[in-house]
Amino acid sequence: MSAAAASPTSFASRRKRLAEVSSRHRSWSIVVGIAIVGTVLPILAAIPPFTLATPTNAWMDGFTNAGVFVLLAIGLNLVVGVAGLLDLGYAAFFAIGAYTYSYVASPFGNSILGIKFVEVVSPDIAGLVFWPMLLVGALVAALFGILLGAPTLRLRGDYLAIVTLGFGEIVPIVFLNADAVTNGTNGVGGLARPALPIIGSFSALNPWPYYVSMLVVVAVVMMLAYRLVESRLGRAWEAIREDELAAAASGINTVTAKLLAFALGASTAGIAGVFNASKLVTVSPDQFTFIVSFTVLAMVVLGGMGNFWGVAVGAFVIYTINNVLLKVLNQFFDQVSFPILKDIDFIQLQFLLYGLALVAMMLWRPEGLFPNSRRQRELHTAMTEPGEDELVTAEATSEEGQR
Amino acid sequence: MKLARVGAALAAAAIVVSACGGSSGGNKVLTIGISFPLSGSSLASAGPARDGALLAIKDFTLAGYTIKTTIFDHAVNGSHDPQQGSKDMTTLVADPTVVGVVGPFNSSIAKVQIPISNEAGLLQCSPANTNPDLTKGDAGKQLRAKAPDKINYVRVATTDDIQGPAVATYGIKTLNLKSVAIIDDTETYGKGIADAFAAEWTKLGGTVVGREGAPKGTTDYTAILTKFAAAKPDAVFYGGVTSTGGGLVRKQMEQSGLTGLAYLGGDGIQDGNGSTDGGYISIAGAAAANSFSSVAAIHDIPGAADFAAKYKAEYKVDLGSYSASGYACAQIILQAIKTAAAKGDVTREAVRAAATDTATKFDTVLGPVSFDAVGDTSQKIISMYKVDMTAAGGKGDWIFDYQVDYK
Amino acid sequence: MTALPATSEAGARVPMGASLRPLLRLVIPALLVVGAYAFMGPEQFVNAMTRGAIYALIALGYTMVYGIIELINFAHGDMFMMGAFVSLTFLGQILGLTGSITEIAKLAPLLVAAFFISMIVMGAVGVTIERLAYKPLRAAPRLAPLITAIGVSFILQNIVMLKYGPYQTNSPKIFPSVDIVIGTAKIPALSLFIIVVAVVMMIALQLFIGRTRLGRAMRSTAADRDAAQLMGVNINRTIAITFLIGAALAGAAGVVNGLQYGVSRFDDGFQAGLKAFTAAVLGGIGNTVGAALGGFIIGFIEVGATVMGFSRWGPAIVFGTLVIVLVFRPSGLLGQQLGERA
Amino acid sequence: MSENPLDNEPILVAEGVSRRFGGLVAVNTVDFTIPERAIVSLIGPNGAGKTTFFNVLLGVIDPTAGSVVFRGRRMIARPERVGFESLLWVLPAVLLGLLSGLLAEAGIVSGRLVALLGFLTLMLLVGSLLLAIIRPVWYSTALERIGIFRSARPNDMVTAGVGRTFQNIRLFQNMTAIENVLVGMHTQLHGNLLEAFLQTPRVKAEEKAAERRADDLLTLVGLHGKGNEGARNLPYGDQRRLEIARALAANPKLLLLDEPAAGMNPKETLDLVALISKLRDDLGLTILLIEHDMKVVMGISDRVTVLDHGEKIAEGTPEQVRKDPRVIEAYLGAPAA
Repeated sequence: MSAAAASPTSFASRRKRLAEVSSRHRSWSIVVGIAIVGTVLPILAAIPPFTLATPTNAWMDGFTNAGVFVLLAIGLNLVVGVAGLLDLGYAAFFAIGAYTYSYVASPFGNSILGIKFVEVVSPDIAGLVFWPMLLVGALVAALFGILLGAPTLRLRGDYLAIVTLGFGEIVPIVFLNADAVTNGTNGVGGLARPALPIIGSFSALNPWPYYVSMLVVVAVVMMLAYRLVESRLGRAWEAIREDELAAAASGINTVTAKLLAFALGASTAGIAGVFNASKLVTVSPDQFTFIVSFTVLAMVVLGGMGNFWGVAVGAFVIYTINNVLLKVLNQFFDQVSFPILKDIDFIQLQFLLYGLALVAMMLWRPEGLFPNSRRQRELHTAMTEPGEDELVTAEATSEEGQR
Repeated sequence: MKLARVGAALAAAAIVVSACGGSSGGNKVLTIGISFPLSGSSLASAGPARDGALLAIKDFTLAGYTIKTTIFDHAVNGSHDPQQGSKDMTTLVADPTVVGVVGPFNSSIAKVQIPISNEAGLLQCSPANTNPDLTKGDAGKQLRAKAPDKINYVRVATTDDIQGPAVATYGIKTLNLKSVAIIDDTETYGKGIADAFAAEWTKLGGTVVGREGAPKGTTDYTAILTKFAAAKPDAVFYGGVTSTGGGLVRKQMEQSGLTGLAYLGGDGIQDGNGSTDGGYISIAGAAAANSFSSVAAIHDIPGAADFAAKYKAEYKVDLGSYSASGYACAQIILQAIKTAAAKGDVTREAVRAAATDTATKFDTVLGPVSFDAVGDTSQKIISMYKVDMTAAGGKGDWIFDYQVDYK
Repeated sequence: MTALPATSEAGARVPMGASLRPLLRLVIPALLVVGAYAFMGPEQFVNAMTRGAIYALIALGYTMVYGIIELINFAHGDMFMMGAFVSLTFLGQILGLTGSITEIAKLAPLLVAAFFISMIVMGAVGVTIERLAYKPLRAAPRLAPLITAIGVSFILQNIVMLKYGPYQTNSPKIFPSVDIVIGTAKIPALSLFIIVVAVVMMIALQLFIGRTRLGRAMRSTAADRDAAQLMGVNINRTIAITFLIGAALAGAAGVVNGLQYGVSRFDDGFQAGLKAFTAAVLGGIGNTVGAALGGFIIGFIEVGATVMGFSRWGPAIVFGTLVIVLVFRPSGLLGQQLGERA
Repeated sequence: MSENPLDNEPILVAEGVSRRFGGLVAVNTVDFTIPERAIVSLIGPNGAGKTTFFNVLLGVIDPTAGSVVFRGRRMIARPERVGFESLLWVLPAVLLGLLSGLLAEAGIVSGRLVALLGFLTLMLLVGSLLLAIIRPVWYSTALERIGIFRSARPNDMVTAGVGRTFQNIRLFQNMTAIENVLVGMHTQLHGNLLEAFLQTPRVKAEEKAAERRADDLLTLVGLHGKGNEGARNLPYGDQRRLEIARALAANPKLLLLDEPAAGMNPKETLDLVALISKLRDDLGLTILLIEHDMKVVMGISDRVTVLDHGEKIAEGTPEQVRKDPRVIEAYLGAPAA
């Protein structure tokens, strides 16, 4: 780490000290960090420029939605960023988490399980099941992560990618066509909203309980993710990503480690699924298309693979571009009466702008917004000695690392 | 640092957007929200509905009030996104000036929006939802969990369980068809109407000789159609809309030995004449002859021709499949606003109450409409149309055949 | 070299297996094809072949690009879609054709021109995209170009949507709908034409890769880029040519698609691309013969699923088969050649 | 210690190991034993099959004939009846599937129960697949009892007590030196998932101890104070040493070094030879060296084995081997008599 600091400006050194402190007191720094972000966002949403765009409540709702993607990005980062397994079907686990919640928390789901629960208790009670269901959703998704991961583990690199992509397609098709147990294309509605003992069932109109719960869930998940990555297992994953043969020669059962990466990544998606389902109070197969998998992958790559704070920021940025910025461009230029731009229908240009944004961001920062320290080191070597050979080795290493 | 830059961009956007708020000239501002999937392929069907609604709102004036519209597109990366739909509805209910919403378009979006608008008591009128589960029975009640008896969601389209059987009856009784092969697009509307059609068809003594599904995005139907051809049906029923394959199926029937067979469908393929871009007749071309479809409206509405002309003058294109429904929804909301204004202050609750009053009859471009106890249209007249390839200057058009009241 | 002692168990077995294997390699596929024909009947067999031919043409480009720069080019499906639009613009909007043309003398030059124009235009688009979006990222982490590929896919879709609208656009079906009667079965001549075109292009591609200097450069670059560079191969040009050929083949697939289905839409590329990618992987990604084979296999799986009444499950069955094949052959059906690299 | 280590009990016995690639026989019926606490070397000219043999010993590739017994347990051999294993894990699921199908046809079970049976079938299939992939020791033993055999995988060999280095250094380049050693310690640490999540005192203590031990190992190989350097920034000789430290971290009984002196200058080579002797004398390790260069191994080896064209052509003390005419011929390429 010491070698990397080539130009010790005060900013760089301060940043480095911050990084050191945060890595020594990881859990506290996460709690503090999330608390700061969690306080700043509502304040921003409550002051003029932002309130005038959309009401504070809508902002809060948007932040909570973004939180779902932050969770997904953290989970996928475990698989892609840390363990180096390219997963293109991550939405499958998101779906599994959501449907898991629907079985316990909806009348239709209850009838499939053969129990009577949601219909007979009050919403304030039924909603309590949300909290344990976060865990159950995680476990069920992890189980499916193992089930779907098992046949793929002999595969290398992009073969793995296509198989995961296949599962990402198969799972929604199963939910779509297995009418008897999933209500098919109609999806499952009438899910119980989460509830807490004193405040009762959450309301669609008050975004605060969802927002605060989301902050807590993100903080806990991120804390656990960091603890995991800094453990023996996390080291094993990084070793596999760098050099699978050497990892095996160090005694790591690469198969089990990869399977665990799949399972744990999936469990995070399961949590996100439960949360999202409890917020939308409906699950249907069209919530879990390939585009979700891809969006989350873009968030991870853009944020900086391997860095959990980075991918969280990546998730937030892409969500904001895609679901907020691109949606308000029309009104924006209408209002400023900008000569030519106001006549353009930006809603029709969303794809184009989003595509351009992705290409531009990747060209501008190929290693992501906040690459983790290892990858930065990698890049640093390439930059200080920009000889042809050095570039080639950097590339070779990074290729090696991805597989 | 990047976040800061994005934040700055956001702030700039927000400042500008903000300028649209506030009241104008002492009038009370009322906002009508429009919530549709408006980008990607969804635009093909939802765009006309939006344009129809905007046309109705544009012409409307009410002394003392300024009517504004706010349009939300909940298509993300090309297809309707429930999470975005829910966020848009949250945004709409959070704005106190919003008194009614035209939308949504897809059932899966309705399922996430209705619980929110129901809790807020905000009137929603969908021009296109036909899934019975959105209003009726336990499923409907579950969506209105917070206020089950305070209906806030109405729709001008007749549900699948009426339209599907209507087409079946027409096929058996009027066209004297015996056997049918059914294909649907696996979406909520397509599968729903196909199921309802199949049930009624069998009940009326017809036989269903094939039932297949092909998800949207399918371009090759030859395998399914070749299979159908072997069963020698009298007709093919398509459950779905043109953009998910209605025209393609018809076009490929030629290649697969099903030339000239009768082709039945719901209102999903009733979308303009042979010169409408992307419409059923223009895609199927000459093969469109001998096609039949239903529309959940009376045929002979006095204002209809007038509306079509006005629409064409405004947008320079012919009516799309849901233009009239979008227009009708806006008409209903506007009329409810008028009623509320006549009674007192126009509040969200007053508009909702006015619109869902089962005694009120709304004069719309679809004919007189009123709503039953769950918010479904009581207008249960289904009109049947068939394609006449000599109409519309030889390009082909849907010609009214007959209508039945399914009350 | 040194022979194993004849007493060794392994030594006794190996020659027998070795002599049987090539025979099995011919017999098993032949049996499968005959079986499929008997099961589906001639019409569905041709349907499967036609569908497979289009997938195969797209898969070739996928696999070539992957072979040379290990990029899953998600924008490739959109090349196919744009190819269809180039052809419909040329035939329908520039020449104003609508119906079928029965005179061979008029039809043949039109077809040749449509293929030629579409392939040239798409080849140029392919090279441009490589220059702008992928080349600057050659030294970047491997997932970066994957993300730009999807970004490019969005851009291409939006461009076509702006020009042609969000709905389906008609493509003139200039090929006459003539049926060739075999027994009781009627086989459309168009289907045969498509299969022939696809097979001819595949053979031409094989010859190009196997017999020409450029083809050799492509193979050596795919095998070891640095070594190829040392041997004097112009890497940038070779990669550009790979994109050119891949995109041109996708353009050809687009023309074929227009002739066959008569309709195109801006988002057609996504599903087709996904299937083609699956085909490339099924065959062994990086292997052109494998990609073609994979394309046809997927055509057969989809049509077979429909024949058996599982049309709703089609994509699930395709991917399920892929998973099973990969479990037993982790580098695809014909993937050993590349196995050493992975 | 004073007695000849070659008289010790063998720790590893390879019998009749062959490996062929297509028509090429890379290793041909080689018998090879390593006595405990000995330093033995395997040498041979380029292409003699040393590395192939080495890879067979480590479970990287399967032999086409022969077997390797490590500490009394057969670890590596030609796979036997592996096809049956697949059958074994497909069969129960297929049977259950058929049974549920029949029961459903006959109308004995219906509705939810059918779905349940289907789900069970799937779980059974994937469960047994999972077992076959993870392959715990009890599973391999049980299979062996019914005549199904698969060689140990590289990581199984590490667990059993075999450490290795690579001919072309394969460190985790982007990790620091100490992290490399910590990865090597993987099999020695036992913190599980739950403990990692909860950061229990036990796992914290274990991590602390691991870091101390990693420091000790770095000191042992002469990298004291370089723990926080990135592996890629270390000089070449240090990288070789780091690789040895990483291998030592797993507490091996037998250490396999693949051309450890390749690319080193004479001074570095001398240091390395000293280190290797120290490992045997101080830690009691058994060491197998693979070398291309005869000079390196002569000083420290108790025994030298020479491979040429995949066959063992000589074995004995360095002195004996040095004088063996076949060895000289193999190295100098003199025409056969």
